[in-house]
Amino acid sequence: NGNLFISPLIKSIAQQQHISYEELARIPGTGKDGRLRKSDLMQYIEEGRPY
Amino acid sequence: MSKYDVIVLGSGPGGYVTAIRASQLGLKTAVVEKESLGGVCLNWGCIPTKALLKSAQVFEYLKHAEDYGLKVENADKDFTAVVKRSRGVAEGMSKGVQFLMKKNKIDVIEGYGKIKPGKKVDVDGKEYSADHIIIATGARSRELPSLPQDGETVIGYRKAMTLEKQPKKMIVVGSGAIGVEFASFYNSMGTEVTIVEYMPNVVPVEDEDVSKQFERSMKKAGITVMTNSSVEKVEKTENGVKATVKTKKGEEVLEADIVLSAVGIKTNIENIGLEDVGIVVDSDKIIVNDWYQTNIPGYYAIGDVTKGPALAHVASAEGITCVEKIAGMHVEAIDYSNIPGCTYATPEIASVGMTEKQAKEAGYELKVGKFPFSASGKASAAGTKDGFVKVIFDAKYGEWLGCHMIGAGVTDMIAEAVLGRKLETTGHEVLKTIHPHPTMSEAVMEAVADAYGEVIHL
Amino acid sequence: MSKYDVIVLGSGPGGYVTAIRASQLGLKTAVVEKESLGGVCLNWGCIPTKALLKSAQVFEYLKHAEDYGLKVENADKDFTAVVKRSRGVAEGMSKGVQFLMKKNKIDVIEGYGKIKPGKKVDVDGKEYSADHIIIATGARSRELPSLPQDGETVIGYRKAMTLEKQPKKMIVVGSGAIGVEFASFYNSMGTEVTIVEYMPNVVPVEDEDVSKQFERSMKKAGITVMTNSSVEKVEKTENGVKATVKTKKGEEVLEADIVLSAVGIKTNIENIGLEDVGIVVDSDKIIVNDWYQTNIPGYYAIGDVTKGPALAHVASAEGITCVEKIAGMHVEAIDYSNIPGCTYATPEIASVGMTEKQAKEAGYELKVGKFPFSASGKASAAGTKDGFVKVIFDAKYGEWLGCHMIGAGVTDMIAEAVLGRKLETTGHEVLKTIHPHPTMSEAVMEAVADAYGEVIHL
Ligand SMILES: Cc1cc2nc3c(=O)[nH]c(=O)nc-3n(C[C@H](O)[C@H](O)[C@H](O)COP(=O)(O)OP(=O)(O)OC[C@H]3O[C@@H](n4cnc5c(N)ncnc54)[C@H](O)[C@@H]3O)c2cc1C
Ligand SMILES: Cc1cc2nc3c(=O)[nH]c(=O)nc-3n(C[C@H](O)[C@H](O)[C@H](O)COP(=O)(O)OP(=O)(O)OC[C@H]3O[C@@H](n4cnc5c(N)ncnc54)[C@H](O)[C@@H]3O)c2cc1C
Repeated sequence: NGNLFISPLIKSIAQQQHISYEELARIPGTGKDGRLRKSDLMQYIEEGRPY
Repeated sequence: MSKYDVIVLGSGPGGYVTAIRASQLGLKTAVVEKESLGGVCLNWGCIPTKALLKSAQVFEYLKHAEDYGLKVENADKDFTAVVKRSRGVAEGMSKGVQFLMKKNKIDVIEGYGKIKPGKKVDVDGKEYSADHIIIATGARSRELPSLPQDGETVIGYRKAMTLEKQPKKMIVVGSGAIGVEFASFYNSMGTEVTIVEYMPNVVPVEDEDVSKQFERSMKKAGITVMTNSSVEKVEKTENGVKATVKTKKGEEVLEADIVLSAVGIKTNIENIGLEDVGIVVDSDKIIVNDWYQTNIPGYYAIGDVTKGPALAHVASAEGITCVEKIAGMHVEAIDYSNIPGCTYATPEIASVGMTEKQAKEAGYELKVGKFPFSASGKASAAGTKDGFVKVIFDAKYGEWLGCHMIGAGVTDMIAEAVLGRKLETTGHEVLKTIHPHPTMSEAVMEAVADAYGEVIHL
Repeated sequence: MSKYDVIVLGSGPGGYVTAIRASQLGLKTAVVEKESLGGVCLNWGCIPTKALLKSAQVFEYLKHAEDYGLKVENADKDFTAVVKRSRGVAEGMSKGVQFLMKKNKIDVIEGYGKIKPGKKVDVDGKEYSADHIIIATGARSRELPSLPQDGETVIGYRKAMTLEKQPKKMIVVGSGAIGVEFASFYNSMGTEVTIVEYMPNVVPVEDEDVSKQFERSMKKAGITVMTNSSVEKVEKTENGVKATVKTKKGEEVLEADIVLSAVGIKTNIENIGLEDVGIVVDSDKIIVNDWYQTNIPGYYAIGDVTKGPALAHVASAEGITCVEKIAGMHVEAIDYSNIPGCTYATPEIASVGMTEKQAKEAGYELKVGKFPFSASGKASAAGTKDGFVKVIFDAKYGEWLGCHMIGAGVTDMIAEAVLGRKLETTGHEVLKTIHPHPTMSEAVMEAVADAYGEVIHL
């Protein structure tokens, strides 16, 4: 997931949850062209940050 | 027997849009329609009502011409001409769909369609087959047992937009979008209108602040509003009707020329072959998955006939999603939490996302902001100071949970919030998006600023 | 001598908004103003012109009442009342600023201000000092040497919005936003209007398609449009003026009651102490950096007096950015490529980002889409089918390079594009954002669909 677009909301969540850019890049995105969505990130956090 | 890739049953904004998209994607497509092309929306819904409401808006300008430094004498409406204009607009749109069908090489099969097992559709005895059959038969006005429609004294929306004579007194039962749009229209035309709403608030799906403001505006415009009330009984009298209304304070009897029943819709699922094919329904809606597939492979359903909000833009989006999936495209499922709803009364209402109450109930801690048009320069210049924009953010991450607008032109302003939410904005970006001055849209930016304690013009 | 954290020179939409934000951030703030609070925008610009244009819009409805099934007799304007209404709106807004100043505990210093070295401001002989001095003295109507304004036969915008008698014939020189807004207003009122524009296209900063459509609409409305033309000479006659216009085909002599010069603005930088302090200007604009700091520490400049588009919302945004930086906040610099511009004539124009020509010249490969309101259901219902939405995308990455709108209500619709661009959307997300039906805003979605070869209603 190299070509990562981070929406403002993702950025806000990541900052507060102390999730780095590198970590974000490992999360599979379900949006168009693999775009990371809030739901992907929230699910990832709920699952205990597996990646 | 003609064979298609896709047959769509019904040509409403669900059906005809689906057919066009299917054809664009290279699928051989037919659409079956028993009445006029365009469905409820173009012929008996969205479009003709907006034409009526435009006449009402212009009539309001005539009545208030002096406020703008203008002079008129004997401003009046010609009710028949107003209705005729609306019918003309609807006919024009329906012809437009006809043109689009031809242009996209879609076969229009006129007649009553019924699905059959083996992916077949019967239209008045003739059989057609297709790999994919999409049911888009829509809905009609719902009848309450206590309020049977006789089409004369108790009417549904079709009759309400084609009355030959303007009623002097009208009772509108139900204050959803359709009910209040008609109430607004007839009130502008000079009919004495009473709204009877079962719930504690008018436009009950909207945010409470919006409901309250809307009720105030309606009352100011001269409409009588009865909430927490229900029509128990309607009796014909010599000149009209006598309606018995149960209110919190007891029973009241109202007299009127006509009662408009606007209490929701009933899907068109009878007698279209669902049982033959074995398609599962749940309390009058066809059950589908994210891609609008029914339980029987090859059969799909979209629009009013399925769950989800009964709105034209939803029907269209569902149809597009359905055929893009059929065509093998990578598609995202529709996000039903991000669908705007609009009411085109005076004032207009537009909203998307959660109401404040819903957001609280969902457990969010909130940042709520509100900006009244009375503080807007553009609203002052235009003389449209009623209403406000209200925004709701999650205090923790800044997510834009909901946006609620009431006022002039807000139905064209809500798209900003829908796109912003789609793009997962936080309040910050909206606040730092430079909105043009002087516009009503500045109120969005200011409402966000208010939520963050940075509002300028309050 | 009073000492402040911030003194703002000038109370236009730059100055007063800056002062409010400064005060919100805990800074002790004063604003110096020699005339009415609110600057050009509230008193002589954005607001009063929009009030005039609203009267014009309503007057158009009166004239076309029959199209909506309505009847009027003797529809007429009362020119004096129209102007009076506009002045009333402006006064109301100026009072509003007064209220905001008080509410935010901002000192209003009345009088002519001049900056002095040592971070001081002199107001009619009294001295004030501050840690930060922000110059927001704005601009005035520019005078061409060939077109000196005598305030009677050759006038600027101030006079144009306060004429006591409506001219029968008027020449408007310059077809930027201000020029065409007045042309549109006076034409609606019944004045015979000729526009003289030096460039090949009217509203020359807009996309060419928009210019063309706008010219067509103006001509249809009865305005005479002369492009590639310039006024060489104006002579007073007994009843008005005789203007010599140079066109591509030679000279033409026009007669009129009055000439409105709307050829841009001239900044108010004279005699405010810039030279004393040593602040650098470049061709009449004060030079500033991203944070609106001049070359002299402690002195800032924002709004019309600096480079960048001379627009109220830009002035406000610059001021907010300037004081947030002063207050030590983390601020992003304003993105000048994402500022919407609006023209409130009939039809309205709104745009943001690059024109098609600019985008091509910048070397992009483009995907361009266009959706005319003639194909919009809402526009049909409302009787506002003139105009279109045009969108420009980078074919490679999908970036939304520009959005250009012309038609009814588009000034309230452009915010969607500004926010979308701010959030770095591609066409895909806009296309998949469900726009409410039936609205004018659907045209944005459809224009994007057109760019991607997926348009439904064309
Ligand atoms: C008064 C009113 C105002 C409204 N205003 C708005 C609005 O402003 N905005 C909005 O979004 N929504 C509005 N709606 C709702 C909107 O009209 C519907 O959501 C929309 O029309 C649903 O589209 P559809 O394609 O699912 O079905 P429909 O539009 O109901 O179309 C179904 C079509 O199928 C045909 N059909 C049914 N059965 C058969 C059969 N067996 N064989 C052949 N043809 C068949 C019907 O004749 C019809 O043409 C309004 C509705 C009403 C009643
Ligand atoms: C007819 C017209 C229509 C317009 N319409 C629009 C529109 O629709 N949208 C839009 O965005 N823009 C519009 N504009 C442009 C807009 O008005 C300006 O961009 C905006 O007013 C600039 O704000 P400002 O604060 O920089 O300066 P100004 O608004 O010019 O304010 C400067 C203030 O400083 C005061 N001042 C100047 N020198 C001194 C001094 N030495 N001491 C004390 N006070 C001083 C002046 O009296 C004035 O009040 C319009 C302009 C005109 C002329």
